[in-house]
Amino acid sequence: MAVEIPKPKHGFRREMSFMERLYLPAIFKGMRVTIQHFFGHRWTIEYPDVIPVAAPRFRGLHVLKRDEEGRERCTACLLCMYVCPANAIHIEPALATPENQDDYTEEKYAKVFEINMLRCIFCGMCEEACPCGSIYLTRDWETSDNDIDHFIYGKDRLMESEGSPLLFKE
Amino acid sequence: MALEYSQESRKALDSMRAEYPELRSILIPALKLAMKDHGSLTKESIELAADEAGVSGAVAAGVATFYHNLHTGTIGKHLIMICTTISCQLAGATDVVSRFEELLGITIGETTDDGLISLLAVECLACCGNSPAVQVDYDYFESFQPEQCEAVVESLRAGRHPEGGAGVPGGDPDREAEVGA
Amino acid sequence: MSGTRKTLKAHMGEGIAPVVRLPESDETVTFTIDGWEVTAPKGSTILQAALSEGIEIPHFCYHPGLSAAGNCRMCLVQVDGRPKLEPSCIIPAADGMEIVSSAENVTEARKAVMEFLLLNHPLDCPWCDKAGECMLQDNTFEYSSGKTRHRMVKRTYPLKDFSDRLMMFGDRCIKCTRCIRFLREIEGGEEFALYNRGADVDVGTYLEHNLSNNYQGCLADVCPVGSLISKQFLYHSRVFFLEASLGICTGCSAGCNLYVDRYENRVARVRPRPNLDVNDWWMCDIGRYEWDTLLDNRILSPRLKAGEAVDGEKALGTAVEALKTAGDGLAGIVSATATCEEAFLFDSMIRGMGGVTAPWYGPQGRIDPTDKNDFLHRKDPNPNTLGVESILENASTFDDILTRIESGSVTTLFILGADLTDEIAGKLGGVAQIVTITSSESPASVAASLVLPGTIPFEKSGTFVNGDGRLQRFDQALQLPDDALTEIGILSHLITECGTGEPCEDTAEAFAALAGTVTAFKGLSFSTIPTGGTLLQIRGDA
Amino acid sequence: MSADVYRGVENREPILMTPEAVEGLVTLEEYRSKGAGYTALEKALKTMTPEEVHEEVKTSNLRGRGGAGFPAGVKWGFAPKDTGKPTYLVCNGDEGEPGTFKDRWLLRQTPHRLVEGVLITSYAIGCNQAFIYLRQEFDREAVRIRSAIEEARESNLLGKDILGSGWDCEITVFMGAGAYICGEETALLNSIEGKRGMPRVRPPFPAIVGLYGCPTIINNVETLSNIPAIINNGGAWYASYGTEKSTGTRLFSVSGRIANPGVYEVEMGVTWSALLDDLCGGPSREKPFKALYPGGSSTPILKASEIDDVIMTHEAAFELGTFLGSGATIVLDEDDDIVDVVLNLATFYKHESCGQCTPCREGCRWMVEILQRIADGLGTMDDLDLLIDVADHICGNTICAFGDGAAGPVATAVKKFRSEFEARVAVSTARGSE
Repeated sequence: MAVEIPKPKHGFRREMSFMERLYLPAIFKGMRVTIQHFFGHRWTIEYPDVIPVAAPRFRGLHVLKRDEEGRERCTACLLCMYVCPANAIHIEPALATPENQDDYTEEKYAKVFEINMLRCIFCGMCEEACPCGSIYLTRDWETSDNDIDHFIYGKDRLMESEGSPLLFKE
Repeated sequence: MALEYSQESRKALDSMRAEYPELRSILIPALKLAMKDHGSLTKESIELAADEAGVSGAVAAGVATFYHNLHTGTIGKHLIMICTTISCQLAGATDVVSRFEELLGITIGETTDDGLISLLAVECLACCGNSPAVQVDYDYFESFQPEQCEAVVESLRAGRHPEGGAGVPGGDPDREAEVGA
Repeated sequence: MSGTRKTLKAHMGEGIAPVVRLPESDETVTFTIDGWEVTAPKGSTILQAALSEGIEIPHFCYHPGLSAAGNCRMCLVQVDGRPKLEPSCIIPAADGMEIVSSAENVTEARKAVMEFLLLNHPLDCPWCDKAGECMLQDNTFEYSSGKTRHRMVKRTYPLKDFSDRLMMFGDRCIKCTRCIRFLREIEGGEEFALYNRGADVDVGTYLEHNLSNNYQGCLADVCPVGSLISKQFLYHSRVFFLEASLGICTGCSAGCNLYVDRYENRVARVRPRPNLDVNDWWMCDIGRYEWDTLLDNRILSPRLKAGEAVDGEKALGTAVEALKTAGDGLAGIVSATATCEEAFLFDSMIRGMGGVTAPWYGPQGRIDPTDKNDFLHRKDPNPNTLGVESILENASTFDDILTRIESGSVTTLFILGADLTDEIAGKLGGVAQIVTITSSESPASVAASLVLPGTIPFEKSGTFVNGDGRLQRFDQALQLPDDALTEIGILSHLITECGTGEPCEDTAEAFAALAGTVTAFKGLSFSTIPTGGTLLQIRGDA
Repeated sequence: MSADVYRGVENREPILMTPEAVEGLVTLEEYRSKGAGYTALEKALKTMTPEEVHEEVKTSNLRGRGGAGFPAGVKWGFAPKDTGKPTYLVCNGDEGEPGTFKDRWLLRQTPHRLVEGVLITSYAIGCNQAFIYLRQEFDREAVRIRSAIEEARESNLLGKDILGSGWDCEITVFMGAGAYICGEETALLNSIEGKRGMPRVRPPFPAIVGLYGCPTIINNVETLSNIPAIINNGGAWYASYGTEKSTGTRLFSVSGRIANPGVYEVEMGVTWSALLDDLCGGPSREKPFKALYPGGSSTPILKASEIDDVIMTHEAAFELGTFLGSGATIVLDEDDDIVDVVLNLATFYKHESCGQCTPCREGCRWMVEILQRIADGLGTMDDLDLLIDVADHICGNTICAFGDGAAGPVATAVKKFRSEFEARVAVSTARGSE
């Protein structure tokens, strides 16, 4: 048995009424919505006089964590570098010497750890890939600078300062 | 300075060479003689034995660390070896060990400061019938009681072989002196 | 039997069976593994037969190039319903044998072996250089239960430094003794041994001797885990970043087959590519670690005299001019390090313009007379001596050309790849035009009136004929900049401009021209040369 | 040797522990005058072909006394004769199995008998150089063997043209350096070759590729000491001792909680109680027997109740899931703590593992860790199952029998005396909940 399929009615256009052709009621209707927002919650803020607070799971600038004993967690496994879709991470690993071994959790450490914040898309995949709980994306988002070179963040800016409280727990 | 074998050991090694189809077989005797001549097996004495047996130093060291009677650590002039395996332990080897430790002031595996006596816990000495068994310089002391420890230590300190060992009854006393290799 | 065969994909890629040397025998045996029928020469072990057919039986201590030790106990299989599991690396295959490698008792035993191996293995895959090509990792993934019931402290060893090429992370060692067997059976020295016994077994040189042999890189290769690590590659990159291309070592005339592993258009390392006719599974340290001497004093742009830069178009024009005006005074020197195609194009260019070509085998001083031919390394430092010789069949000798230069009858000299000595370069004063195509500075480039930058072997493809007369192909590993030309590009341009031959777009076309002219290469084409190479009918120096 | 050694062959002449041997047949003169010295060698060399000697030993069905109990005559037959390489005989005197001390007795009391046995066997298998491997601790025994060899050489019983037969044979005494594993035959060969005493993989078997790559026959001291008597009296005479499959007599080394420990020669097929109660005088501490290791510490343990009427043969032991091994009987009584005993043995095996195969190397260490934990009162019930699991994973998965020897006794002890292990664990659980 053949089933009749209802056909869509293309090109149908209703003739507008007089009131509609005046447009005024529609304008007032729209203005009402706009004016309502004058009195509601204010969504914009006066940055930089007012610093907004990012959402708890906001992904901002990176931090490299230390462990409980103040050693760098990063073992320079290069997994973040591998997974980074924007190719923003550059790491040069090195073998720890007996003299500086105490600063690192393992015998391999990152001599150079750089993130190019201009390339970074803050996707957080480095954070996910990190097997050592070293790299985290903080809620800090202020990156603006006058010098383009400053957007390449080295270990000096990424590494959590020694003795600072652990911001995150694993 | 490179080490050398004593003349006696060299003679023993030379006569040994003919006994085996392959030179390498004299490695273990060579290590023992090196130990006899120069105390415990240091890197130099291992290499001495390695050259003798025509193997590399690494291989000789591998052999030296495998057999527990080839000592690579410090070792005393006299060895007191106490069997601590099951039959002897049941018969009270632990008491003998602690008595020796007390007398010598060292623990198992250590050597006295004067380098005279080493105290070793060893595995079954095939003397389970008359346990506990103690070997002093490879002479068996069977059914060894803690009370005997003092006499053994005293005679070793006095430079005598302690009495009461099994020795070899009826054996030639001159030949017995040769044991070791 | 239905279903798909389980192949050794972890290391070798889907469908590529690992290289196994089966015993030579006219008789064959046929047996089954999990119902699959396998035929192998008589005398093969079960594991050899299985691997050569691409059937995976997990293993650690077995290496196809070494004797079987049977100590890892990973390759245990059920043989003919015997009460105990048997190590497949030891048991010779016999006709009608029924091997079970997937039954529950076998997988159970493998899980147990994996658990034992991992008891004391550190969890340091994230920073271990072997991660990605580690047999322990692969077999753990495939065959372990994924859990451990061990609650005690792991055993540790200090880091060991054996030489400036090799170091050891003892914690990772699984005591398979592959390294010891490699040194004993292949290299011939016994620099490594096992120490102590039982759970304290350790591997090393013990007497704190440094390793001094020429095959230390192979030790890092044979290590199934990340215990022996090549210092050159230590923390250089991660293996899963690398892309491999097929290469040939240019260190000597042995022509060892290579994988050139690159990372972002840089060579990260070279490692041997198994070829049972040439280098088995091995390569020497000179080839492995000293390839970077190719990069020393690199010439990157054309120039007229030292320091007098010139742009490429103009440089090529000058070279064409030199060729056209040379007349009788034209001579060419081609190094035995050049590929067959380059040598052929160069020779046909010089001969087409009426000159003569001579081969250059490098100054005698470069060959260390104390250098012995060991099992891989050859005295002849040129990768393509036989190739160049067979292509320049009716050519002159170098001494002959030198005599002509000294008599002043050579006005234009073309040099391809040859470095010459200071002494010889000093004699070139009388030659009006010297055009050198080379990749690095040498007396020949200093003496040249025009230098055209050449490429290093990683930057081009081509063929070499090794000391046994085996023609082997290699692929381009690194990308050149868009405006750069390989030697073939330069020579092809010159030939076309001079009107003496057809242009060659790439190596394959150059090879086709070569195969059409030189007898020894007849009937071959670049794309069909097998990866293992093919023997040419020319004399070998073996 | 002390006097507490008894012979115990019921109603028949003992073969090895004759009264003269117990007194000592040390010198050649003693052996000749009191022990029918070298008559068997003379008989073999002068009246028999090697094949006849071999046949006689096959008839006797003499089984190896080293532990595996493999028929010696069959073993000799494995050595190929026409390889063009020399054949070697190795006498295994690396008696290291905890509880075994019979070989030491034989070496001390009857060194010449061993030399004679070695010579006859060498003649039978066509060997011109035999090795006697002794553990280093048998230093004084080596003196006896060496002097016996010297005496034999002086009397033309050894060396060139022995007794005018035109046959040469040399005996070399090789001293070990302290490794239990060298009692394993292929490890022993490696040790003679100056290598680490690590067992070799089989195939090839040592009978085909053995010492220095040549065919090699390896026999235990006791096995070879039986040969002279077999040749003198015939294989059928020897087979008349014991049962059909386990012929002859055996030396049992009895130790532990027993009134009269020592070496006993017992006809095969006698019950355990005849040995332990009648000959050895029962328990030493007036406590009933609890358990025993029937053939050395590497054989699975038996409960005292299991052996009531069981006879001592290889077959009967196999039915109980254990082995006669080297004939070393270690007896435990009710007061002995099985956990401590097993820990002691596991520590021994951990120390003696050669470290070659993965399961044995790692497993022995792990077992000690678990047992130590249990003994220290830190164990859990899961540890008991884990222990059995680890032991089972070692068993049968190693190159040599060491793995089985190390793991089997642990697993059986936990299975058979689980309540005692659980009691130890319960202590820790109770302590944990306090």
